[in-house]
Amino acid sequence: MSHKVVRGSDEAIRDVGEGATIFLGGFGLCGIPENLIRALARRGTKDLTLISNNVGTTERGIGLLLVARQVRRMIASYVGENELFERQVLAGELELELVPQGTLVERIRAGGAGLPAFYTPTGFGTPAAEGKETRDFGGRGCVLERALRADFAFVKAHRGDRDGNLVYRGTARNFNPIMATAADTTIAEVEHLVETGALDPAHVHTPGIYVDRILRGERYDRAIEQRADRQARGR
Amino acid sequence: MSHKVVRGSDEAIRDVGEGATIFLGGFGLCGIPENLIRALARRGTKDLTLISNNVGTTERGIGLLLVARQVRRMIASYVGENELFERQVLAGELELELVPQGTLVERIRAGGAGLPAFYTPTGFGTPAAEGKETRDFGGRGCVLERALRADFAFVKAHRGDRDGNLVYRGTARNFNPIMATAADTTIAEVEHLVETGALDPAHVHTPGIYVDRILRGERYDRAIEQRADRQARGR
Amino acid sequence: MTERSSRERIVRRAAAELRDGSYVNLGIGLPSEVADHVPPDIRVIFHTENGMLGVGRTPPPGEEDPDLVNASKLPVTPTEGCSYFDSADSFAMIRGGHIDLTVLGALEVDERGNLANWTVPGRLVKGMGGAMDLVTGARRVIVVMTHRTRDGGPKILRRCRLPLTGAGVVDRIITDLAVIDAGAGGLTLREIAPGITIEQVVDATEGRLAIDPEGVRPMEPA
Amino acid sequence: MTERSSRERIVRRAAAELRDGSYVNLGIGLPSEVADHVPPDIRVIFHTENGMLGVGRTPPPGEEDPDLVNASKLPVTPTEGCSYFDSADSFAMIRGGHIDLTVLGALEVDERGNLANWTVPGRLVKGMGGAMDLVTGARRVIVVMTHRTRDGGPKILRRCRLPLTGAGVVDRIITDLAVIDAGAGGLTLREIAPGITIEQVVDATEGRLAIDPEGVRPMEPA
Repeated sequence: MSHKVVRGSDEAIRDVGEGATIFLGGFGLCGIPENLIRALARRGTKDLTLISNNVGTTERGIGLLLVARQVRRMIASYVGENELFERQVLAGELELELVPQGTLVERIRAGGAGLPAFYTPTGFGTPAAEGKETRDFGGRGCVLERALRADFAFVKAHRGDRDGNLVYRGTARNFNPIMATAADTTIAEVEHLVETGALDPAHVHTPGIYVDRILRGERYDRAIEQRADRQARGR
Repeated sequence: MSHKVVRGSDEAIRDVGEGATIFLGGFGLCGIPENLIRALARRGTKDLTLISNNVGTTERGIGLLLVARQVRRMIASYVGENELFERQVLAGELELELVPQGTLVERIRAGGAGLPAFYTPTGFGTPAAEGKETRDFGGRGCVLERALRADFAFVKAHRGDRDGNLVYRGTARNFNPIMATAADTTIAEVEHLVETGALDPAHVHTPGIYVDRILRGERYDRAIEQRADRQARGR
Repeated sequence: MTERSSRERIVRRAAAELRDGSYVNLGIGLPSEVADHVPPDIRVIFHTENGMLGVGRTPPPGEEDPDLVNASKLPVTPTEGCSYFDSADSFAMIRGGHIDLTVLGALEVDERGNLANWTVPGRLVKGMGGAMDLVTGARRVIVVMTHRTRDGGPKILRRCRLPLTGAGVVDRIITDLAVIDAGAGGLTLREIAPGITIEQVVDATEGRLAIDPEGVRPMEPA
Repeated sequence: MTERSSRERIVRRAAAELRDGSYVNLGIGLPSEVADHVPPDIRVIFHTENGMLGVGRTPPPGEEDPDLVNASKLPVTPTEGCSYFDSADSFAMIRGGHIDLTVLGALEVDERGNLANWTVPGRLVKGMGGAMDLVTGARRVIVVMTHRTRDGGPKILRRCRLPLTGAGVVDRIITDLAVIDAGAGGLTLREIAPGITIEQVVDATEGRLAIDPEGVRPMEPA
């Protein structure tokens, strides 16, 4: 089983090809797989479809891949914090699909859970339902939403063992455990790589069955995207 | 918030009326809300619809309610361990709806998650799909399954705090956290009732938002339903 | 009235909607300030859709934890009894009707309780984030906003002109001028701010307003 | 051949299907015995659908933990690297194609890979438990059973007569007489047990059998 452990982020993404579809965990800059993203920027792989709740800032996270023009298409729920992204969308260099956040994560869960589609009341009567089947359940309009899968999931956890069991910290959990279930290949970077047996089995958040490769991340910036006092932003 | 804590199992189920629909957590006898079940047997409430993965044995768990003929209808995935149940079904005293286990728990999850229905490949082409809509997704036949809710959920956890946050132990988790999300009133019995703040927030399995009432269970038999050596059964 | 005192009036009035033991999600911006005005005798548990119940205050400078932020990406602190969970569980909680109250900002609200707060076509779409789920799932949806646009135009309309966030989702609107309920019967004026007349509210509102049959009360705390 | 040695042949042959690092769910009864024959040089992680990965052996008498059982309700032990989860997560794992292999018993299997193993109409229905999910979701489904009924009748049929557990789900059938693959082209005989002829297998089978074009091999371990 120790064949899941890879030496570093460059080795971990060795087979990510042009045009790949990739889930990227994290909410804003919290809990993003920053080492895998940097490796992908180094590798320079183009024409990517990225699925992530946000797009990061210009300097960090997915922003690095936008600067290098490696992204063709983005599926997200909120992209309001990145001016470069705005310019690329307006210039037609980048396709954008916006999905309500709860629908986005539920579509990914469905992809991992073998459910092809589900009905949700979210977005009924709004542009989020445009072009989609709708149906009434108990007097409530609902939208048919499809499962979402990807070629790769890049996730970040606080601790992980050699079997791929993962434990997240605080709100850095967010999309990571769900995305880990719904890709053909899931790559987890962790701050602390521990021996199998070191994690409490009752408190494993992502069982190792979902993780194909695991590595200790080379560097964690521990960046905070926003501060109450905007003057202090961008340390 | 301390108004969630109730003194005992009789007080906890004070408003369960005739004809109520109740989720009962547990798998076999593992992780069942045994004190709440005993209270319901004492109360003698009739005409119940019970939703539980199994039906317990003749002497323990739901079996107590069957003996007292309090149950009108049962939704379960496997009922093969209870001879009394068999006789009651054959005599027409009890309605039985069998649902594939994964579909059962997913229907309950949908009920708690505000999703009215979903498509699943499970059961397609089998009696489990009879009378249900089916649809092809990517060449695979799927069945439309509806969300399931109940008036009450009785769940059992290992530890719980006064806000209703719950932590389960081992495989006693099973259906409990899912059922806790999908009832109008969720009642949790715990082996250890602790002060709010005593549980690690990263390892709460059921957030208190789902729990309306919590109590320390009066007595735990710690029964094991089956043993490798059948001679030893029924200690 | 200054903009600052307008905002504070709205926020304090919204805080009066909080109930002991309730689970509440506050939107970005003005709604987030409601957390600073929780009445001292009650306990409210704040939810943030990125995966936390029991959100605490902003940490002092230098004590921020990058693994602990709210949906605005601002650093927060834990409280006793808090819990963390993933985004699927968080939105199951929202969509499943477990959040007692959400307070959000709006660009437009209309007579049908429709809400528009996520996009202005022609300008760049920033995305709806979790707003569509929140207005669909929360048991009670309160909109807080200034009664009029910066140009003095109405924001409470007969029909929303902007793309909707949710259809028929708003329960109550709290502005610097008034408290208005939305429901099956349309809009009903419940309260007015000190020094404001019913006529002034009606003039500032495009949507048709019924007057509370039990009488319009003063908006408190003023 | 005794019943005991028949069972052991089936179980040992099924154990030869286990792959290092794979995640495997074993059904109740005969399939559960496969766990006792894991080759010494590989590590297999066993899943039980009531919510555990990394299921260990039966505990010694007196050391059973009532909070730690498998899907047969039998007490089990934890292993290093094991984890517990709820039933929704467990079946998401199953239905989502994350279990590499499931080994189950059967009443009938047919040429289309249909499987019937949960009910006999007229007798009481005991319920399908998790079997329908497992045969639908696991990447590979292996049926282990005696080749014939106790009365000597065939169990591998042209078409199943009993209500199905899953349609077109079986990949391989391992019996006391043979190893047979099910697929788009129907049933193919791959291996036969020592002392058994192809003709004997064909006679004991109602479904039409193609013979492996690369030759029928001896079933090992014998």
